[in-house]
Amino acid sequence: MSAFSQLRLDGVSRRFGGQDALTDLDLTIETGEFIALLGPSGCGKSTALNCLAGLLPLTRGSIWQDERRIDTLPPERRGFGMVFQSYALFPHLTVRANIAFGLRMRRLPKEETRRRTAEAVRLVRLEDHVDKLPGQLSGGQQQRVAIARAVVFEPSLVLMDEPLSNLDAKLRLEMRTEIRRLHQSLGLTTVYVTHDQEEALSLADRLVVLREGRVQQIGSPRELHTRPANWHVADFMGYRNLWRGRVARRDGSRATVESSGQRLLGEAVGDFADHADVVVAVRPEDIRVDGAGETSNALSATIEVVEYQGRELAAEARTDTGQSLHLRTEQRIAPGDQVKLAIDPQRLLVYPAGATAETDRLADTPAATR
Amino acid sequence: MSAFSQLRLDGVSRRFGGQDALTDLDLTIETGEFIALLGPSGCGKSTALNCLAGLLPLTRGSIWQDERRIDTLPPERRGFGMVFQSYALFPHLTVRANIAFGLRMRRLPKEETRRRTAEAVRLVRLEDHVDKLPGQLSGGQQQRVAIARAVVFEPSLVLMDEPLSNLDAKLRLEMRTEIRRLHQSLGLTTVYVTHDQEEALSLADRLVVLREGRVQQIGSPRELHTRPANWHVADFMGYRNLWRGRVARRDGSRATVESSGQRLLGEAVGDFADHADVVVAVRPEDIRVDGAGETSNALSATIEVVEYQGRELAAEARTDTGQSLHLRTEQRIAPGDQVKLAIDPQRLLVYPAGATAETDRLADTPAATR
Amino acid sequence: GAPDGPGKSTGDTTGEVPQRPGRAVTLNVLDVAGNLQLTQGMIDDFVAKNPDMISRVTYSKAPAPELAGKIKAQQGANRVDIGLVLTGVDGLAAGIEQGLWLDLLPTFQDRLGGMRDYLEPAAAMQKLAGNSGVTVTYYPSGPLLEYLPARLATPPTDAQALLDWARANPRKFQYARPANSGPGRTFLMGLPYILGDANPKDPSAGWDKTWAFLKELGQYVDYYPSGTTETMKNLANGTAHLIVSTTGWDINPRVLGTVPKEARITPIDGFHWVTDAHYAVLPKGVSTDTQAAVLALLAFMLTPEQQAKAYDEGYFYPGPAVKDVGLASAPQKSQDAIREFGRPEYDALIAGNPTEVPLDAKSLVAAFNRWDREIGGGKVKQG
Amino acid sequence: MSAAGPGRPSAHWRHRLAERGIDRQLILLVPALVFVIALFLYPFFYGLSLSFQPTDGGPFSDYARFFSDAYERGTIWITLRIALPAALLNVLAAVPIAYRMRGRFRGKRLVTTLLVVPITLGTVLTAQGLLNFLGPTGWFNRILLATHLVDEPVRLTHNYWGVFFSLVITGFPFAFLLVLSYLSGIDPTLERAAATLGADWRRRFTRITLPLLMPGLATTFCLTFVLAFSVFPSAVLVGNPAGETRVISLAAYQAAYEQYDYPYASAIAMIMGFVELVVIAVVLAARSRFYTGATGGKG
Amino acid sequence: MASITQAPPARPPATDDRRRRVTARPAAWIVWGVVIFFFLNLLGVVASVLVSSFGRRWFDTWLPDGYTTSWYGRAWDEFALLQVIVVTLEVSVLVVGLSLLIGVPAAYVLARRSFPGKRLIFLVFLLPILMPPITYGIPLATVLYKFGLAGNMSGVVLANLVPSVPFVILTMTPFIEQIDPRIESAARMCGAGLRTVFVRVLTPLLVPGILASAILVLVRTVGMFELTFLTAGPDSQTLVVALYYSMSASGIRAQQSVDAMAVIYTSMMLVLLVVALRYVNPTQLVAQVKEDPEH
Ligand SMILES: Nc1ncnc2c1ncn2[C@@H]1O[C@H](COP(=O)(O)OP(=O)(O)OP(=O)(O)O)[C@@H](O)[C@H]1O
Ligand SMILES: Nc1ncnc2c1ncn2[C@@H]1O[C@H](COP(=O)(O)OP(=O)(O)OP(=O)(O)O)[C@@H](O)[C@H]1O
Ligand SMILES: [Mg+2]
Ligand SMILES: [Mg+2]
Repeated sequence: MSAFSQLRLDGVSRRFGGQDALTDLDLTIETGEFIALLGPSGCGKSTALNCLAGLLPLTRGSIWQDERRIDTLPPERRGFGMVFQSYALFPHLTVRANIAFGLRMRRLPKEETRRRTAEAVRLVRLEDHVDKLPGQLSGGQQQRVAIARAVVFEPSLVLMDEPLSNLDAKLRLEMRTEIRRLHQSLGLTTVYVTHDQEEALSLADRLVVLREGRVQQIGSPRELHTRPANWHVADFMGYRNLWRGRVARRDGSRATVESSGQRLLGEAVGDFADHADVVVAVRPEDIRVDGAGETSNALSATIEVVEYQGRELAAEARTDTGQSLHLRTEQRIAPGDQVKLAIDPQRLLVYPAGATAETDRLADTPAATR
Repeated sequence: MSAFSQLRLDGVSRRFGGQDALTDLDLTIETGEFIALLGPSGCGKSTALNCLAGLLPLTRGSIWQDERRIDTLPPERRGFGMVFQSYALFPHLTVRANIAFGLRMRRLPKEETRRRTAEAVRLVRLEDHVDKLPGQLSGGQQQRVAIARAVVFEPSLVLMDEPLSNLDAKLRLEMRTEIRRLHQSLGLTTVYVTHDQEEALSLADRLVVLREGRVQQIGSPRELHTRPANWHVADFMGYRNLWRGRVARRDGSRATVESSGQRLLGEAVGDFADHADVVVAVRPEDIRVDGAGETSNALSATIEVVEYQGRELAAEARTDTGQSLHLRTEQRIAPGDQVKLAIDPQRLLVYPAGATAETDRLADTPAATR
Repeated sequence: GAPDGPGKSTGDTTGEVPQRPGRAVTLNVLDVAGNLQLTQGMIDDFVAKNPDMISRVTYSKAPAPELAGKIKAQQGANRVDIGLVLTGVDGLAAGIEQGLWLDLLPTFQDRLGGMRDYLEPAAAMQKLAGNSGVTVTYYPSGPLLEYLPARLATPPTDAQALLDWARANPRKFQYARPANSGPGRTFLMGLPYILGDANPKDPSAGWDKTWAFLKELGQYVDYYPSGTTETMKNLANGTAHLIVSTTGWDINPRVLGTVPKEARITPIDGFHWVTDAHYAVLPKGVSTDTQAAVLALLAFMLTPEQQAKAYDEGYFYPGPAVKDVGLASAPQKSQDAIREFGRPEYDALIAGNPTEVPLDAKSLVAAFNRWDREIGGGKVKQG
Repeated sequence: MSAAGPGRPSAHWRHRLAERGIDRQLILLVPALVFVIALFLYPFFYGLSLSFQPTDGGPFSDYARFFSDAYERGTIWITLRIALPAALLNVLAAVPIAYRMRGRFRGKRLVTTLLVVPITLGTVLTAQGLLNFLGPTGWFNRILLATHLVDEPVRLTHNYWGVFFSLVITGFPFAFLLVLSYLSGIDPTLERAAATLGADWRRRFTRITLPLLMPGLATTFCLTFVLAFSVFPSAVLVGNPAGETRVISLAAYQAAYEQYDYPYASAIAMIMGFVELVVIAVVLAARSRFYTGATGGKG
Repeated sequence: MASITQAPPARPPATDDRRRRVTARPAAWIVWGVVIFFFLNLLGVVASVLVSSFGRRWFDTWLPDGYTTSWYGRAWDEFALLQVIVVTLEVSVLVVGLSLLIGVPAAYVLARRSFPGKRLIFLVFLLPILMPPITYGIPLATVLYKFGLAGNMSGVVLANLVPSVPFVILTMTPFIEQIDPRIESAARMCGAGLRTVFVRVLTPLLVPGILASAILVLVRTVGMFELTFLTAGPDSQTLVVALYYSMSASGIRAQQSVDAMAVIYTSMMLVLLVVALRYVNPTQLVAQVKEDPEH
């Protein structure tokens, strides 16, 4: 219940019947931080969160709240709040009773329970709905009840497991702002699980990217956005263009890559030597269509599919060497257009390829074969 | 089964036990067109689609395929293909048998059935999975089977009811491109239902926006994006900043609006006179932060919440007059910053307010109170 | 197997039986013969007069075949809670064979003075009971044939005529499965006397004519209902024109309205009454207090005043097991019923025809079994 | 449960068990397990062992006795002859009716409620009612006679048909409600999808609904069969217990409570259970050949 | 879908609706015909008993000669029905209570957890429902008698528990599965211990399931003939068994009083049923598929 200055996960691991769901998670959470656990489905995000909450026993490792070991405590004695994906409201209790539940469990005086519940209700702006049952609320309202219920007893840590994934796009956007606002105003330490990179970027102070139960990268949103640690993370962070190549020359942080008969210059990320197999990653919005005058990283291509996206267009193009790529532009283009594309070498990241089996799917049409 | 040159919906209406789910839908669909039905939940999109498919009898109106009236035909004799939101794959049949089902029903020769099934499988790139049952496939693969099944018998019209809404964000993006590609390569006439404006914009040639069973606007993506017909549509199309005001002066297509003590100049859309109650709509990305030198539509505000979104930041700001607004910018701003905002009068749309009850929710904090 | 159960005894079961119970007992009466209809009034009367002996009495009924199993199980568990069993010959005999009953005679002969006044055939029935049972009600039973004059003017009166009539009127003659039916059973046991079989007491070897007769008769019988009531209903509604009956089954259903009042009976030439009686028995293992109470109760039941209640509504006509109990001493309700529905000719029939005790239990089960297989089961192939 | 054993020092045995799903919560299962062992498994095996300890002869002599006596052996056939057609009819009749009623319509609740009524009648009232109603002078025969459909009452009681009807009356509603719930477990959009693919209602039914319903039908059949197979009171009350409806439970009952031959009764009971399980096993084996996964409905 | 009826709309209705109804007619007719035939016969069966129980005497006629209620009094006295009904209720309540106490926790574990041997345990729980009652009833009664537990109320209760507990487990499992385990997790995260979760969260949510299952067990117990029959003693007969005896035990009794007793029995069951239907959907009486009102 008491606040802490640091929460330390130390080699936290969890197996399910011989299968590792989470392996050696080391993470230190400072008070007031907003941490997002990010990763594709099945990567172990929920497992990590549940281990932290105490809902799942650890297979290995330990969790420390300052100098106190807490992984042996049952969930109800850790004093953390949690928001669930499907809200998990108590359907038989009113909104008020739902929110007050945690306070009741702590046997606070009636008066205080009432006061703090009312406060939480105000915080999430549900004053008009306190006497309704959850079933009578819309998704967004339910989500707010869930948040209020988790924060009302001022937990030392709030855990959120994909709290927005059941909402529709518009509401998701609104609730996202709401959560950010709550975090800022209450100064809650938060661990937030999501598979939506945009959500993670926009909310968190620090992101933890998981893949197959292992941490891939921990860093600020900007670090993750601009410099993913490996091509898997890049894939996940919106680098839709991924293709295989071979290093022609590596020169410090610069690498020249040979890919389907083209030479591309990019930023080297990670260890690899000359002639190594690599994966090249580029964001659609980093491919420029007005590349006529460029000399390096220029590609000529034909536009194949165009999607209107408001100010911008998203397009799929095929280079003359047969490579398919995704791009975004504000220029007016149409299917069939011949265009000259260019990529800023700063924005073209080159990663070591890793195991062949994994890069196999990166054929000429990045990421679309799955 | 035969292709048509025009499909005409003429006053199509459907009631459910006294409640109008769809009222007087008039729409003409040309061969090869990709039409999106767009609208919030419960607006009658699925009802319209089901009426078209023959799965729901009409209460009023008629449907004509060129000169042939088809609303009296049962679904199996209309020859339309349909993709369902939850895929509705036959769980007891293999992928191959699912895809071949429509051909079997048409009693095509075995050889042709095999050939065309194989072709469709190739089209959706499921060659490795033809002998699996749907339960053994991932969501995206199931979605592909559903699409292949609907297009394999070359239907004269393909209907899709939120086919992507069960997929996660990344997959949704991929499948969207896939559908667009299929549409372009097969030249299928398509009616596509979605509540995701981005999806509709990026896929469709023409959008039909519904609200409470009635058509609000029919137009191209650009028309809808830049000039929604009323503020409901604007709300739905991503104009996150909506606030009430009163017309100070209307001057042709220009209108000066008084709102919380500020004067704003904007484009008038629809009929209203001086002193009328209006609603002002602005997209977050149309609010500029570097508005220091501007004279008209300049607002000074304080940044409250900031979300990182890669190249851009999304922020919530509060004007000195207390109005809260959403904006997007590439500039580096932080909570607490004092900024000068500006809105291009071309991009600020002014709509008649309509019934009071509806505008009530548009207080000072647009769209966030719900 | 399981270890022997502990069970708990309901008091001393073996010691000296006092004249009066030490304290009032609760008496559970199990009736497997339908006897309570005749004797419940007597028992209630006794309980009302002697609350210091029996504080509460419960009655339950069960089909006879279950009796032995039930008692045996309770005795095995060493907790017998049935204090008095009212049974017919079948249940009595099954219990004797398994050694379930307490020997009341001659130990308590002196407490049951009424036994000295048994009617002659009732005394013969008492002999069947050995030392275990006490005859409480008696009737000469049958076999008789019953018909409605409106549907059948002249009934057959001898065995051959019966056969001929059945042949001429297929499906119109009925009797119920003997194992489930008193009249059916009486008919079965009475036939050897009518047909002059070699040994009427030995169904396996001495009943050749009977079995042949039944088999032939069976060809004209549509089916054998599983209870007498059904045959009565069929007689009443005209499905059957001729059924098998007994004195009690003749009178009582007409009183109850199951059968029209006009129904008539006829004996078959040369028939012997196959008598029937109900017995009171005490299972081994009941407490001495209960024994004492039941003995007092039985003595009470054998007094002529109480015996007169056995006239009932003709259910077990006449009913009393002891001599010189006139209808006049019966309750008014009985008198009225029997005056209206009774038959004066019974006195002559009872006086003028020999009486026979029924088969012993073993032979009876054998007879039932053979009947089930050869006569009743035979219907399967035909049907 | 105490499979701790040596392992990596960090892996506490509790963790290792928890990993396999074993922890303190399983204690909640104990009362039920104790109960089922004490009151079902133990008596069952007691009966089984009793059946091998006949009053005379070798361990199998009671079984031999049963199978060598045509009258006894025949009870198996008699029981199957009643139970199989009754269960089959109940299930098959339930399908089209449930298929009609799976949608929502006014009065559906009334109809389903009415269908529950027979479950409450109990065997005895059903028997009594059948005797009254279908008897030679019951209303049913009266109507037939009055409309000159027959010249003589049809006999429908105290024979095979009486038992059969009583099984239909008690079994059909049960089967119907089960089939209905299985049917509503099938996602209705599957049929709609089939319709848009060109299948008429017949083929929608045979190609989509029926295959998906098959496992449910098999289960329903098993459950109705169990009910029908253990028919006992009605075989006595409306049947012909000496002849064509001398079902196997009656034989077991007579052995136990008329002949007091518990070993023999146990043997018959075991044979009865075995025959029933064989039928169920056959049906379930057939069932496993169908698709048994999720059918996407509200099931 | 096609069966939605509605007020006539303003414009002429689409011809389509009517046409399709016509084509669906023959099949519908047959089906409805069969249903109606079934119900008519059912009605006949029930009514003939009911009429007969009030009939003074009823021979070869459409209806009885006269009417009387005296058979009820007769049946009441003759079969000591008051005691029988009391026993029936006592037995049912005990069976329901015990089977819920034993069954619900087990159902919870079986619904929520996976552990080695779960399938086997499930099968063991299924067997008493799959086996004919006579098959295990005869050995069970023998064993119970051996331990002195049969021939009285405890025997009847124990024997009736054998199918009831598995039944509770089977009916409760889907109800428990329907409750999102995250709701329990949420309660624990709010600081509720295991016991509190059970009392404050699970139990209220399971009330419909518990009610449904309790009523089903009640109906089944009141109607369970074989097991009660095999284990009942003189003072522990339930109504069905008394009814059976009234039909099959020796002695002459008027058909009508048996009918009256049957009517009493059925009315009791009907009352239970009416109560049950307030809480559960008819289909739930045999299968626990939650009906979704939206589709
Ligand atoms: N109770 C369980 N039993 C067995 N395996 C499990 C269990 N829970 C999770 N797993 C497995 O552990 C891995 C991680 O699961 P987890 O739920 O943590 O993923 P996630 O990252 O939360 O995915 P999602 O985004 O789909 O929620 C998966 O491979 C999953 O199959
Ligand atoms: N079978 C039905 N019975 C009664 N009302 C219905 C039925 N189907 C739809 N409605 C009602 O008709 C209206 C339109 O429903 P429809 O399903 O077409 O909406 P939708 O636009 O597809 O919404 P969503 O995005 O949620 O799928 C809603 O108000 C809905 O409640
Ligand atoms: Mg998860
Ligand atoms: Mg919809």
